[in-house]
Amino acid sequence: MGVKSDMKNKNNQDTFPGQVIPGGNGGNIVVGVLDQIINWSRSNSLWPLYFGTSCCAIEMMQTGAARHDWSRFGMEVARPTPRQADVIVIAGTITNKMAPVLRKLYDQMAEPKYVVAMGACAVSGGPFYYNSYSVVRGADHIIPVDVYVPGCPPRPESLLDAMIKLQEKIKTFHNSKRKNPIEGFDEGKVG
Amino acid sequence: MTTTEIDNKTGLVTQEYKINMGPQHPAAHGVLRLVLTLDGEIIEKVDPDLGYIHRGIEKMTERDTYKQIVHLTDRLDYLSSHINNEAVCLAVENALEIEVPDRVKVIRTIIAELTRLASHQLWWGVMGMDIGALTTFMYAFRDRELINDIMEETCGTRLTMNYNKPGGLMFDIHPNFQKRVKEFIKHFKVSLPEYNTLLSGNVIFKKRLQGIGYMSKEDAIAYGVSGPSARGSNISCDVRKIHPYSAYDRVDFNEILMEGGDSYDRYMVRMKEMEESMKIIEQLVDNIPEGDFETKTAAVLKLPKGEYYQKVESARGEFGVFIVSDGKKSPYRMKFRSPGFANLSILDKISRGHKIADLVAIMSSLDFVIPDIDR
Amino acid sequence: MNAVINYFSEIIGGFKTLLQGMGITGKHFFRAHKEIITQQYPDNRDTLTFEDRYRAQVYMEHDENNEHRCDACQTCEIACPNGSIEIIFDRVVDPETGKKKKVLDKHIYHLGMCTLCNLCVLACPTEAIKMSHEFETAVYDRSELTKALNKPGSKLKES
Amino acid sequence: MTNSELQVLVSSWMDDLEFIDEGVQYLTVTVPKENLRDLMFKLRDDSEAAFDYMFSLTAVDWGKNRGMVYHLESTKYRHIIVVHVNTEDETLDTISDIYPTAILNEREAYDLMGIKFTGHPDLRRLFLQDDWVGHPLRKDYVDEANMIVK
Amino acid sequence: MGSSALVLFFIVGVFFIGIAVSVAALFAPRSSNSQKLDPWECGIKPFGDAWIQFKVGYYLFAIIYLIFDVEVVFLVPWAVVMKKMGTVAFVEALIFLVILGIGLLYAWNKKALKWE
Amino acid sequence: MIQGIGVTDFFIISTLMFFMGVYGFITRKNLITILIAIELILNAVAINFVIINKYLYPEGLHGQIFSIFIIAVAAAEVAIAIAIVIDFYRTHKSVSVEEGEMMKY
Amino acid sequence: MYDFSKMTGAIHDWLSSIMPDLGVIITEWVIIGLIFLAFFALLGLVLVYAERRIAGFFQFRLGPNRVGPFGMFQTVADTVKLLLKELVGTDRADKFLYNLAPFFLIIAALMAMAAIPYGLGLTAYNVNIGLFFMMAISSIGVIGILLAGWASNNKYSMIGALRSGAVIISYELSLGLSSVLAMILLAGTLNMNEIVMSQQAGWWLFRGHIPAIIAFIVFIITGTAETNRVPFDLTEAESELGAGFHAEYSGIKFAFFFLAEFVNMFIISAIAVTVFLGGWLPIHIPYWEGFNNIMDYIPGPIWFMIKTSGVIFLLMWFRWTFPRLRIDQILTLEWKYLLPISLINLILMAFIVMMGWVF
Amino acid sequence: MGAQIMFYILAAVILIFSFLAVTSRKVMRATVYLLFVLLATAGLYFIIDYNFMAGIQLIVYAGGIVALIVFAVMLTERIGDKIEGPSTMQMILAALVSVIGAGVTISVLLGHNFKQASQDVGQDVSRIGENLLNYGDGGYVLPFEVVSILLLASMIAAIVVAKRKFEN
Ligand code: SF4
Ligand code: SF4
Ligand code: SF4
Repeated sequence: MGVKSDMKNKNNQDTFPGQVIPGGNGGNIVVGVLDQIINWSRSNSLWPLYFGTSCCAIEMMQTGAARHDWSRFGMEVARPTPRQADVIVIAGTITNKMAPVLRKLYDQMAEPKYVVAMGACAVSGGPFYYNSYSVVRGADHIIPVDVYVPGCPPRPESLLDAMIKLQEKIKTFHNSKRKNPIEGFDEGKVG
Repeated sequence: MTTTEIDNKTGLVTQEYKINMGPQHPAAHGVLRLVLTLDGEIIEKVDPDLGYIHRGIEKMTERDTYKQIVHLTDRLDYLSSHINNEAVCLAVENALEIEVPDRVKVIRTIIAELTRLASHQLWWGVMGMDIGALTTFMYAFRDRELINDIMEETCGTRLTMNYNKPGGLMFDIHPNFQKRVKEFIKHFKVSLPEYNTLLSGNVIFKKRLQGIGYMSKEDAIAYGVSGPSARGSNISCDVRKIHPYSAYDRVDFNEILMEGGDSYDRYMVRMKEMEESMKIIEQLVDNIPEGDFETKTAAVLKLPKGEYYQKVESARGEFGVFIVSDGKKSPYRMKFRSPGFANLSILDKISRGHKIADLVAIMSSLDFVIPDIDR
Repeated sequence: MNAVINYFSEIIGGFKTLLQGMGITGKHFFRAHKEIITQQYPDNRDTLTFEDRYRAQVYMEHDENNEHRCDACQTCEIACPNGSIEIIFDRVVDPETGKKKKVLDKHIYHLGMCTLCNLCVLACPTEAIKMSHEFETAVYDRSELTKALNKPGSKLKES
Repeated sequence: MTNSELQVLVSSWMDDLEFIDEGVQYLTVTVPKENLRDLMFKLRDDSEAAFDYMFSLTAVDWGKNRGMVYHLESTKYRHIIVVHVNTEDETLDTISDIYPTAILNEREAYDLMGIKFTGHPDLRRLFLQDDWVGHPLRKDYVDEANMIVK
Repeated sequence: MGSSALVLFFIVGVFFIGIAVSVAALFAPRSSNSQKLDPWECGIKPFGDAWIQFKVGYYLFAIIYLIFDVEVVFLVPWAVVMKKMGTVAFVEALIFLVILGIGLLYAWNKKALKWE
Repeated sequence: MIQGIGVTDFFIISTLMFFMGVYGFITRKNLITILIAIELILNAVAINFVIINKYLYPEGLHGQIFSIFIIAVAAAEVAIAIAIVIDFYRTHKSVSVEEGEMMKY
Repeated sequence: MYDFSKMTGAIHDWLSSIMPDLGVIITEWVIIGLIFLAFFALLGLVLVYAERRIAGFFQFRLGPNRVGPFGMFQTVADTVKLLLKELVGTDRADKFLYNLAPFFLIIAALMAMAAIPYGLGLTAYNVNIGLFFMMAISSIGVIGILLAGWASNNKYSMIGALRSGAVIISYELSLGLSSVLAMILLAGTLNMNEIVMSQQAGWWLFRGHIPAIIAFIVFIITGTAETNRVPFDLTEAESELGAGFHAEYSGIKFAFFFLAEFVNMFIISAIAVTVFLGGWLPIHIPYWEGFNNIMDYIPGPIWFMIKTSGVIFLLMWFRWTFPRLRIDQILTLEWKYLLPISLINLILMAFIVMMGWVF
Repeated sequence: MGAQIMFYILAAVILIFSFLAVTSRKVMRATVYLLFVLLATAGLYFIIDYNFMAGIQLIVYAGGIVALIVFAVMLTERIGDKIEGPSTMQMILAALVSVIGAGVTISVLLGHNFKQASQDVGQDVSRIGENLLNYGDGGYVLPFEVVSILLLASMIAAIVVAKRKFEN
C-alpha cells in the first residue's frame, strides 16, 4: 500500500521516495500528415476527468468558469467517468490512501490519456513534503505526468498555459511509435 | 459483498446493495467517499470513509513554528482560508497577550466577511450544479472573481492568501481596497436577487429541498453541528455573536435563524447570511481606523506552557484551534476543530430513508469541504 | 373543490417561477455581447497585468552588474515552512578582517514545492528575494522546477 | 454561570476531580477515567450545567500517558468547561452514546492516537488505511517510508 | 420510397456504427493492465456485481404504462376519423376514456402512482 | 402483396414460430422465459390473422382488427403476468416454477 | 410552393433512362443513404457545437472558439478524437448486449429522421401512418438505453437505465395522448405531409384554441423528458450517477449515445414543428400580402430548419436554466399532472372538433 | 424481387431468433431475441403494407411488452447466473410434441389450397377507425368498449397483485 521508499535523501529533490514514472512520448518534431491530423484533433479535444481533491480544484473550477473559460479550448466537457476522459488534471494533494484510486482511474482511462499535475502538491507534495506521514510526494510516483504546473494554487492562466503546453506536446506525438509509459512500473500493483 | 435476508415487514427479499459514492465523483465535493447501503434507490445507511485527503496537518504543526503554521491552515478549509488563519493568529495573540491594533481587527473582519461571501458564492454555484442547474455555477463564479481580484490586490494571491500573521497582517491594505470593495458590494447587491430568482424561488428547486434532510434541534446540538447548517435548525450558535472576536463586537448584524431544519432552510440561511456579510462590510469599510498593520513580534514566537483554545465562525461553522504548548517554539499538540467534521457526522442520520438524489442535495446543503474534514 | 383549485394554482405558480428563472438566463443571453467577461488567454498575453502584490514565484533581484543582495544568511531557508529554499554557501575568509564569512554559492529554490506563502520574502533581512509575476511556469519535466535563483557568475552587491 | 460557580457545582458531584489553574483559559477539570461517563452524564443532564454541546475532542499524547481533552459548552448558558481524562493503558470508556458527535471523533482518536474506546459501536480506522501500522500522532511515531523529517 | 426505406435506413445505421467501431478498433491505441476492465465505481473496486436484484418501484409504472399504451393505440384510429364521424365517435371515445380515467383514478387512489 | 410469396409461406413461418413457443412453454422453468414463449405463440397467431386478412379477404378488416385485439389482450396478459411474477419473486425469491409448485402457489 | 417530388422524380427518371432497374434502385439507395448519413452526422456536429456556444452565451462566456473560425471545428476535432480513442469496457459486461445497445438508439433515430417532412416531397419515408410511426420508432430507443445500462454491469449505469426506462415510457403516454392525438384530431390524418398541408390556413397551435396551446406545452415538456435533457436528465445526472447509463462506454461508442441524444432532440423539435408550427410552410401574417409573398420565396426546407432551431433553442434554454427533478417527482409530474391534463385536454379538443369550432 | 428477398431474410430472422429465444440460457438475451422476433414481425407487416399493424406491433410489443419484460428481468434475475436447462427427457418430449404438431399443421396447410384474393386493397388508418367505431354491421364498437373494460380490469388486477401485502 502506498508508495514504497527506496531512497531517502532529504536534500536532493530528485530522489523523492519511490520511483518516478517518467511522462512518456512527445518530443518528436517531425510527424507525418496523418499524425498531424490525429494530433490536431486530440490536442483540441481534451476532456478532463472530474478529479479535484483539494484547494487546487477551486482554481480548476475557476478556470472552467466564465472569466477564464477553458471551453474556448473545448475542455469544458468534464467527464465523470474515466472511460470518456482524455486528461486527468490532478488538482490537489494525493495522499497514500488516494494513490490507488488515482492509479485505478488512470488505468481505467481509454487510450490516449494525458496527465497534468496541478499545484505544488501534485508536483512534489508541496507544503506537505516534509513531516507529513500520508502525502505522496508527487503524483508521478503513481502515474506518468505529462505537464507539471507549480503554484499553490496556480492561477487559472497558469493552468491554461499548462494545457496549451500539453496541446503542444500532443502535437509532437508519433502515433506509431507510441509506447505506454507505465509499462514496467508495477502494473496495477498500487492498490 | 451482498447479504440476503428477508425483511419481515414487507416480505421483500432485500439484498444489501452497496455502492461507492466517491472518492472520485462529481458530487463528492472533492474526495469524500460514502459507502451507501441502498434498498432500491432508498438510502439505508451512509458510511463515510474519510482520509482520502488526510494530510497529517496536525502532526506537521508539531514541527513548525507558529508563524509557519498559519499557512497550513489555509489548506484546511481553503474556502475560508482567511478565517482559519485568523483563528490561529488570535490564539497565539491571546496566549502571548499581544494587543493588535484596531486597524488590524477591522481589516481582518472585512476580509473574513469577503471570504465568507466568496465561500457562500461558491457553495451556491456548486449547490445549483448538484441539483442540476448548470448555469448557477457560472453566475456564482463571475461574482467570486471580483472578490478574488480584491484578495489578489491586497493579499497577493487569490485563494490561499496567508494574509494574517501572529501580531497583525502581512501587508497593509492596498490603497484601492476600499474603492473596490464598495464596487463589489454595489455589484453584488444586484446579483444576489438574481440568485434568488434563478434558484431559490424556482419551484423545482424548492420541491427538491423542502422536507429533505430534516435535522432536529436536539440532534444538531448533540452531533455538534454548527454554523449555517445548525442555524437552519434554529440553533443560535454564531460565534461572532456569542464570543465576539476581532471587530465583530462593534458591528450590527443579525444572526439568521430558520425554524424548519430541512435542506431548504439551511440553504436560505446561507443566502441571507450573504446579505448580513454585506451589511458588516458596508459598516466597516469606510471606518477603517488609522494605525499600524502589525504589532512587532519576536522573530520566533514561544507560547507559554498551557492550553489555548480559540473559536471563530468560519463559513461552514465553528472553527476551533486548540493548542497545547510546552513552552517551545512549536506547539506540543495542535488540534483543529473543523466544522465540517461535526456536520458530516450527522449525515448518516438525516439522510436515511431518502433517495440518492436527496443525498446529493443534503450534502450540498451541509456544505462540506473535505480537506477541512480530513485535515 | 379546494383541492382542484390548489392543484391548478400550484401548477400556475410553479410555472411562473420557472418563467422567471428563464427570464434571468434569457436576459443574460440576449445581453451576452455586453456581458461576456471572458479574458482570452493566451491571446491577451500582452495586455495581461496583475496586481503588484501578486505572487507567482520567488526570484532574486539582480542589478545591471549582475549583483544581488543575498548574503547567504539562511533566514529564508529557516523561515520557509516546507523547505523550498536551500542555501548552498561557501565559507571564505574575508581578507580584510580575517573572519570567516558565508558567500552564496547557490540559492536553490524548489518552485515545485513552494506554496507562495511569502514568509521567506518577509524574513529576508536584505530584501534580496522578491515575488515575481512570472506565472507561465508549466514544464514537461519536474526537475526544471528546481532553480538556482542567483544567476551564474553573480556576486554580492557591496553596499 | 461564572467559572468559580461552575467549579463549586461540579466539585459537589464528585470528590476525585482535579482542577487545573495554570495556563488555561476555561475551567479545566481532570477526571479519573472510571468516573468519566458519570461526569459526562452529569454535565449533560444537570439543569444548571446543561453542557449539551461538545465542540471539541482532542487526543493528546502527554508522553507518559495519553488522554483526551473534551471541550463542552452549554447552548443555554454559554459557559464552557474543559475535561481532561488520562489513561495509562490506552483504553477509555466511550462517550459516544452521551454525545453522538463523539462517534466519529473517537474513531479519529483511535486512528491517530491509538486510544481504544470500550463500548464504541464501530471502532475502525477513520483516516488511514486499515492496514496502516502505528498511530501517527503519538510522539514516538516514526515512519521511515512515508515521512521525511525536516 | 415505400417501406424499403426502412431497410435502407437499417443498413445505413448498421454500416455507420460498424464502420466507426471498426475504425476505432483498428486504429486506436490500446493498452492493457489489470485494473482496466473493472467497472468504474468512483475509483474503488466495486462491491460485487451490479447484477443483483435491485428493488425499485419503477415496474408498477411500466405495467400501467403498458395498459395506457394500448389505449393510445386504440385511440389513434379514432382520432383520425373523429372529424368525419362526429358525435358518435366522440361519445364512444368518451366512454372509452372515462373507463380508463377510472383506471387512472384507481391507481392514484391505491397509491400505485406513488414512487416507492 | 408480395410477388412470389404465397399465403402458405407465411403460415409455415407462423406455424414454426407457434410450435417453438410451445416447445419453450414446455421446457422452460423460469416464469419470465415461459412468458416469452407465450408471447411467441400469441405473435404467431396474430401473424396468421393479419395474413388471412391480407391474402384471403383483403376487403374486410376482421383479421386486422382481431390482431389488434390479440395484441391488446397480450398486453393485458403481460401486465398481469409481470405483476404476478414480481409478486411471486417477492415471496419466493426466485422465479423458477418448481419452487412455485413447492409452495403451492 | 416548390414541390421537391418533381425534382426527385426527375432524378429518378433520368437514372432509369441510363441504367437498368436494379441499378436505379441501388444508386438511389446509395445517394439517399449517404445524404442522410451526412445529414445525421452533420446534425450531431452542429447541434453539439450550437449547444456549447449557446451555453457559453447564457453564462457570460464564449464557449469553444479556438478551433477553426469561431471554433466551428471544435466538434469535428472531438469526433475525430473519439473515433480514434480506445474502446474499453468492463470484462464483467454482457458483451453481446453491451455492443448491441448503441444500434437501437442510432437506428431508431435514423428511421425517425426518415419520416420527417423536410419540405414538400422531401420525405424519405412518406408513410400514411407517419406520426404513429414516429411514436412507434421512438419507443424502440428506450430498449437501447435499458440494455446499455444493464449490460455494463455498473451500478450507476444500472440505476440510470432503470430511471430512464421508467421516465421515457411514462412520458411517451403524454406525448402520444395529449399532444399527438389531440393534433391528429384537428388534422384528421397521420401522414406528416398531409398534416403540414392541413395547416396552410394557419398553424394548429393558433387555430386549435387553448387545448392546442396546452397540448404544445405538454409536448415540449414531454419532449424534453423523452430526450433526457435537463430538467429530466436523470439518466446521466452527473452529480448523482456520474455518467449514468453510458458510464462504461468509451470512445466512439459513447459518441453514439451523445449523438443519439442530440438527434433525438432534433426529432422531437421536428415533430413539434410539423404538428404545431406548420412544418415547412412559410410564416404568414394575415393581411400582410406583400410580406407573405416575400416569405413564400424562401424554400420550405429553410423554413423547416428555422422553426426547428427555434424549438431546439427553447430546449437548450431549459437546459441552462432549470435544476433537475428527482425521479419520483418526475413520475409524479407525469402521472398526476401531465397525464390527467392530457386526457382532459384530449376530450376538450375532441369536443371542439366535434362542434367544428376550429378557425 | 426486393420484397421477396426481404421476406426470406425476415423469415430467417424470425425462425432463428424464435429458436434462440426459447433455448437461450440467459434470460436477458432471450428477451432481446424475442424483441428481434417481434421487430421482424413488424417488418413483415411493413412489407405487406399493413403499416398500421406494424406500428402497433412496434409500439405495443417492442416498446411496451418487451420493455416491461426487460424491467422484470432486471428486477428479478440474478442475471450473471444462467438458468438451468431442462432435463434431456423433457427436452426430447417437448421437441417431439412440437415437431409432430408443426409437421401435422404444415402438412395440412400444404394440402389445402387457399383462394387468394386477386386484388390488393390499400389499407388506411381511417378505414380501421371507421370500422372500429361503427356500431352498425361490421362495426367493432362493442369490442372497442369491451377492450377498455378489459384493460381497466387488468390494470386493477395488476395493481392489486403488485400492492399485495406480504403475510407471513
Ligand atoms: S498545491 Fe497548494 S493549493 Fe494546490 S492542493 Fe496543494 S496545498 Fe492546495
Ligand atoms: S514563498 Fe513560502 S514556500 Fe515559497 S520559498 Fe518562500 S517561504 Fe518557502
Ligand atoms: S535570500 Fe535573504 S534571507 Fe535568504 S539567504 Fe539571502 S539574504 Fe538571507
